[in-house]
Amino acid sequence: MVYFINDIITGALIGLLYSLVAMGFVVIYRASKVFNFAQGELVIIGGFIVWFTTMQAGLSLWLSIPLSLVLAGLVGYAIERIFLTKLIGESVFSMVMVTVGLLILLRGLVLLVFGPAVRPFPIIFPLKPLFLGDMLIPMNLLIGGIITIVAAVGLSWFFNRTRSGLRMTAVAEDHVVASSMGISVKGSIAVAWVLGAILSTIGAMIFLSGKSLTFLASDIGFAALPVALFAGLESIGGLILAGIIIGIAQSLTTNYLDPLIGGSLGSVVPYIIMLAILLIRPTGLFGWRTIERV
Amino acid sequence: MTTNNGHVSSPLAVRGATLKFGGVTALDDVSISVADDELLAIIGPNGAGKTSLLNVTAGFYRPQKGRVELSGQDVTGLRVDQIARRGLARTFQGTHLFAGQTVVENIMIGRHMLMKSNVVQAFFQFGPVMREESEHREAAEEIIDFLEIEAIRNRPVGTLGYGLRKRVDLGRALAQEPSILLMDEPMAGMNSEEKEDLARFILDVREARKIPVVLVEHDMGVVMDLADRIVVLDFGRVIAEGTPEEIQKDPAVIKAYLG
Amino acid sequence: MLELNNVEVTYSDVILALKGVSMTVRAGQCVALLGGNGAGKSTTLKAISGTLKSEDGTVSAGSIVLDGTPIQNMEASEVVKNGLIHVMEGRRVLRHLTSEQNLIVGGHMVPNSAELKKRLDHVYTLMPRLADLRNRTSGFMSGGEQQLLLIGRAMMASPKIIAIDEPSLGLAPMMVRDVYEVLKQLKSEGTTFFLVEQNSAAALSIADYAYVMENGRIVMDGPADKLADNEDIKEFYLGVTASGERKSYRDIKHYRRRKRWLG
Amino acid sequence: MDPSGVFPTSYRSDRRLIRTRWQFLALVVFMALLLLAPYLVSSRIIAILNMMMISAVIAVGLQICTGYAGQINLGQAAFMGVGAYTASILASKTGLTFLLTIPLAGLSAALFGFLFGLTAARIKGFYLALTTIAAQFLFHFAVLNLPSTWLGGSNGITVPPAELFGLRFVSESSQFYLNFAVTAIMVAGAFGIVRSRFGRAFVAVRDDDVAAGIMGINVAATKANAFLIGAFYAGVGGALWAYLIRFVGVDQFTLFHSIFFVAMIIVGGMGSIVGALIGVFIIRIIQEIIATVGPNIADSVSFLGGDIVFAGMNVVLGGVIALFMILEPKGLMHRWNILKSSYRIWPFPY
Amino acid sequence: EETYNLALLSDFSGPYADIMPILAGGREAVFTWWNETRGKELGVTLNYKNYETRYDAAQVASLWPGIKSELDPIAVVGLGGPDVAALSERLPEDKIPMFMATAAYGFAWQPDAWIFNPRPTYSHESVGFLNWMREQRGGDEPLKVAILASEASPAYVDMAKGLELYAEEHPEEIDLVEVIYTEVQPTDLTGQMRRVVRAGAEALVIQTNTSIVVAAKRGLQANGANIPIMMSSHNGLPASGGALGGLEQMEGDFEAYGMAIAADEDTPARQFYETLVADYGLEAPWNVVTAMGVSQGLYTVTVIDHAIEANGAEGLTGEMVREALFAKPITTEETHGFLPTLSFTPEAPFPLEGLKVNVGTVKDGKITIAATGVDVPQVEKW
Ligand SMILES: Nc1ncnc2c1ncn2[C@@H]1O[C@H](COP(=O)(O)OP(=O)(O)OP(=O)(O)O)[C@@H](O)[C@H]1O
Ligand SMILES: Nc1ncnc2c1ncn2[C@@H]1O[C@H](COP(=O)(O)OP(=O)(O)OP(=O)(O)O)[C@@H](O)[C@H]1O
Ligand SMILES: [Mg+2]
Ligand SMILES: [Mg+2]
Repeated sequence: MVYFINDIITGALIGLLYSLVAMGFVVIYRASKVFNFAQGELVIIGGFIVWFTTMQAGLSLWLSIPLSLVLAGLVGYAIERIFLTKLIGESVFSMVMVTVGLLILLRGLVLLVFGPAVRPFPIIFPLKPLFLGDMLIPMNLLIGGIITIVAAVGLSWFFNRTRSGLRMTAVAEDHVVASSMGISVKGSIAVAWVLGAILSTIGAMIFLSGKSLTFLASDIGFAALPVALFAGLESIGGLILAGIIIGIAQSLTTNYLDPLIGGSLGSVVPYIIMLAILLIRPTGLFGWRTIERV
Repeated sequence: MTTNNGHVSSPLAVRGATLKFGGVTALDDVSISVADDELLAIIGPNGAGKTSLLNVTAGFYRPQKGRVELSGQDVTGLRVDQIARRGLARTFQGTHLFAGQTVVENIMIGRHMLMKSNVVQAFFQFGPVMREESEHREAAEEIIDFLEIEAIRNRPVGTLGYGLRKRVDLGRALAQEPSILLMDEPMAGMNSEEKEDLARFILDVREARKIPVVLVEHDMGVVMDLADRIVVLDFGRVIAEGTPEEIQKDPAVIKAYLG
Repeated sequence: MLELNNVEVTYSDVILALKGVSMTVRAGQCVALLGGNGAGKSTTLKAISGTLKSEDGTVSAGSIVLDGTPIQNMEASEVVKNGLIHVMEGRRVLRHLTSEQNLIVGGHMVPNSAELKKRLDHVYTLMPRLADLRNRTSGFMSGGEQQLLLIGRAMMASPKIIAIDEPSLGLAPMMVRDVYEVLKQLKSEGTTFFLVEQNSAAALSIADYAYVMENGRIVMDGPADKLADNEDIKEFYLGVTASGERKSYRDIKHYRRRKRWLG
Repeated sequence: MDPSGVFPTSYRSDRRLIRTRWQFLALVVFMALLLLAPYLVSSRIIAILNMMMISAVIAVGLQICTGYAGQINLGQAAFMGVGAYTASILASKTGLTFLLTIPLAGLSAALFGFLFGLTAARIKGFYLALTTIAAQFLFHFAVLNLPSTWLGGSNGITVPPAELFGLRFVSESSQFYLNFAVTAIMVAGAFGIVRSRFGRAFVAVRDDDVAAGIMGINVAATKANAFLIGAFYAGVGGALWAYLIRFVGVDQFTLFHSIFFVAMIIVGGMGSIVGALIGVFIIRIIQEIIATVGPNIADSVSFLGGDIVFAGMNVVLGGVIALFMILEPKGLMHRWNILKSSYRIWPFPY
Repeated sequence: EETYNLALLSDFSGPYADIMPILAGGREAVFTWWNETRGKELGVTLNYKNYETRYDAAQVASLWPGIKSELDPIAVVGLGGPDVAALSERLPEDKIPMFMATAAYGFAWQPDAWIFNPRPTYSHESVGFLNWMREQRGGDEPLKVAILASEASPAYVDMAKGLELYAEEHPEEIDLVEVIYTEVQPTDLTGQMRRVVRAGAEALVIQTNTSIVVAAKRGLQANGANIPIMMSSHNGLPASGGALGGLEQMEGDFEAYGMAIAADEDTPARQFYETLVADYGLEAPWNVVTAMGVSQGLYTVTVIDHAIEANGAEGLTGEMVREALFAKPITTEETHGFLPTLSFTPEAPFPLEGLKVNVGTVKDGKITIAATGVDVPQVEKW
């Protein structure tokens, strides 16, 4: 029983990590209506920046973490400047498709800049887990979970309560209308990408702390996808709930069902849950309903 | 035409429709019926529920209460496309044209439901497909002629001005060969010359095709001149009904709408 | 305050929609732009406000000057900062936001919330209907309600000049009168208007000066009252016959030859 | 748009794809060259053409589903996989002729696609795009976890070569003719479909599904049909793939492959069959150039180290795709159409 | 003077781009060495050319006809699964054998092969290792084993399936307590590792990739457990240790495969490597990837050598090369101790008899050889 509860808790925390990565998607989506398929690549880039500042440049964590976040923000900004600014006013569809191209391009670029080797990732969070009686909770996930919740609360306040948030929402609703009201679409999308890159980098730190860094890390982008859709692409707060539910479901499947079937149902279970939810609520639990009006 | 319960059925009847959105009551026990060949105008202040009424009729919204009948048949709850196939066509407030497509293509889409070929025939382009395409294209061209939009036949609709789009919208509805036509603010955004043209088309449609028309419109000149009968809505309720002359004098209407 | 010199607009590098348009709007004036469908009125507005780009259009020649600043092909959001707001056709509300949020977005440049509150109240007093609808999701509102909201949203920015595309579109007669009252009120408060309108009678009632456009060219212009007396304007835009009576839509002759201005 | 002086005189001729004698001539020459290709060019080129034709069938299907009907589909490789597996199983277990296995492969993929298409009735836009990713993962999971006697599991399936009247399609050039025949039929069929009432219904649903419904188009069924047809093409392409490689494994049909199919139709241009073909050509040719030129460059600049060159090559591929999207987000066909219309009106700007 | 061509399939830009330069260096150095020594004697030169496959079956398939017409190779030197998938049905038609470097894949375990592996399947290798470990431990109980696999690639599934079947058929030898599937870059394995610990596993088999080794190691550390991990060549001690930040982290873990261990000790293999470095331009470091490239090169040239002996230097064909493979064992001396003596038969793409694995481990932060020539029991095809 203790183990069962422990599995639930660990699952929920892993789910929160998915939420954090998904938050990257959602922030970019909320502020620009662009669904960024290259989110997993942003995680790798974030990871490499952290690796570079710590393992290569040898900076202490206190220095390298903020520096990495700044650098990640700059990368996000650069991506927006180079690839997306020119497309403002084009259909959202083309912008989304650019992110598909970006996915291929960023992979190549990272390979070019950092080389293909497997890299040790710095230990950012204590390796020693937290013991609660018989239960043990990985520190990185625990701290990550807290960060995720704080970030979600903060961002959701920002988007729903502040005027800058409202401005970004306006941009996502209609680029042309927003700019015709004097809102800088470029600025808003840039902020979104900076935020998205920073969130991805935090995600990379939690995800990879004490582990190794390779291209495979980008898979977390696709693991986080179902969480974003489950919550609904506009809902930042909803990510928490969605992450926890999907994380728990996945953890229970991997731990109790997979051994029975001798396969890896755990890795598809998030997608199955997502499909089921979307069939019931086509825009996720908390996503905006599509408005059809004639 | 008679229904099972005996009385003469009209091409379109809405009986006691009530439609609520959360706290908003868009329609409150609204009943209308359209006679053969009649041009019925629906007027009312903004937000009165005119578009909602058309939407209920066309199957786009399902009323919480009440029924919609087409020629005596209950069509409440059917999908929009099923209702369209039973002969109801409509034009839109604002336009809902297929912007990237040319005028001809838009009108041909209107004929989709009248065409019969299947995917395999389309794949191989054999059998009746070619003949069918030509026949329907012919019909589409007739409509284009009728609406005098030959010159823009091959222009993508997205590049047309508002007025022309409205005309294409009408053409597309006519292409469905409807037995009843609903029009939502067809005159909006036109100058008087264009209104005159469109008014003429509407009259012609009635004459040539003998179909009843339901017209929602804010231009009183048009409404008073064209309508056989007028229904006035306010806050989702019918507040008056009658001939243009009666309506023009009705104090309730003057208070709520004409001012 | 706003000046167009020989402006040409091209869509998709091929379609020439404006062919050398020049006009002037003086501060505090209301200038109306009339014209048939597809004449290029909306294109003119889009050229001024910089929203052409989203439709693959550019100002390919000529200049547009707002208060001494050339604004042709300027970023739309920059044009707004120069004091011009464009109310677009097509009822483009921010659909998922409530009516009030739409207004707040309109006033996003307002420095403090007290001022924002004041402007909201101003809009609500001028257009009480919007106050009733403040918590309604704007995408679900009726066509006319959305139209009102757009006007309110433009007011929130309290711009020096409002370029407005068919404000009366889809409004009930009483509402048209109300909206024009509002516009007059704003004008009296010093706002400049550039008004594109099909409801020419209403437009000419508020305008000081008017231009008539056909086929991407200005074909006639003059003080509003002069134009209102012009025979052709009467016939095509005001819908009255030479004798001054409104003719019935039932009596339209079938294949009437159309008269066109030759630009 | 026609060159000036060409006026269709009947509705039938107005529908024609080939509108001038020159176009007809060009097409005949093109087809003849293709047919003679095995005698004209090296087998390497033939192998590239084989790969291109198979990709073309799949990309054209995707174009119908995504470009025409507007249903973003990131599961096309899975649908291709379903076709490939169907053909492989039928061919290896029942010995059915390819004349039957290829259409059956198309049909089974179509069925799988249709199931996902049904969700499109409710799920729209990005939400839909991402559920098609689920198709990808579920396919992978199913193959690996169903009993291996069904779908071969992790072992994959070996496919006997296609055979007709004792002729075995094993050489590059014989496979070329098989692929050519199927591709020609499928592409011609695609032109037929998009010009028919179905093509128009797809476009209608893409542009405005509310209005489409009111036109009497059953929106849900149309979307499902779009998936069905798109997946049918993928299935046929998958069957061709199976006969070409003659060994299918689940890792031949990944999300990354799907993404590349999407890239192909983006580069070529959404909503145009020719665009899909152009996109296939461009992306495949870049890949082949990288594979061919790469080692030579790496040799000549060996001081840089081979890996840098190859990483650079990846950047080139991604960069070309991204560039296309930035410079011409509507695809090459769009640019071509603009060129054509400005040529028509040249030198007058209107 | 005769010249024959070899086609080298490589992946410089795909998933194995990180190890490719080293692997390629290893095999190319062997060809240079052979040309200058044995080749000179026999009057034969081996030409080779690298082809970029991006580890993609489609790319291999489209390259192949070009390779054939351009090179007309007598043998192909392959890299991995996509090469096997794309060429397994072609090579018999074209009568050209392909020589791989890796362990064999279960899916390619078919008679009359044209594709050959110097090593048996991954399952053979793990079974060999586990039996050795059981003997080391002593006692009669079966060894309790857990596997960490992934469904990300069918090859990974294949590795687990073989071992599962063996354990099922030999319950007295191996007790498979846990089979865990995870992602190729797992988020966290603490919970899974606790299950492994609780089940009392004595060994953890991870033949997938380094990332999973690292995550498993962290999971074990969190549980305060130290179960030895057995890895394969492609994710072995140096790679996994590197990814963990140092070899010392892998103290007591093992790598096992049917090929020389790149240990710090002075072995014949090491000596041959030094020769290649000194005289034949090899630049790669002494590690398992280099060893893989060198051993692949060595058994390839040995087979060709045998074929020339049997048929003379002229008119050598791919078919003759394949025949030579079956005709005569490739002795461990000929491969300078890189490989055990290999006796191929037409029954399987790898030698079924006399299979051996070597075991490496980390002791005091250094890779050392724990055992050589450990016998591999007979494993049934799954
Ligand atoms: N889907 C919906 N959800 C919520 N409220 C709605 C919805 N559709 C309409 N309404 C509300 O119902 C009322 C009636 O709207 P309707 O569109 O029918 O008005 P209308 O008479 O057509 O007005 P107008 O002349 O301005 O077009 C409006 O107040 C509108 O806000
Ligand atoms: N995006 C576009 N691409 C190509 N041509 C366009 C585009 N938008 C408008 N046009 C063309 O430019 C001309 C002017 O259009 P515009 O919308 O300015 O007319 P308008 O005067 O506003 O008409 P309406 O009163 O109908 O709104 C028309 O001929 C139209 O076809
Ligand atoms: Mg309405
Ligand atoms: Mg306009």
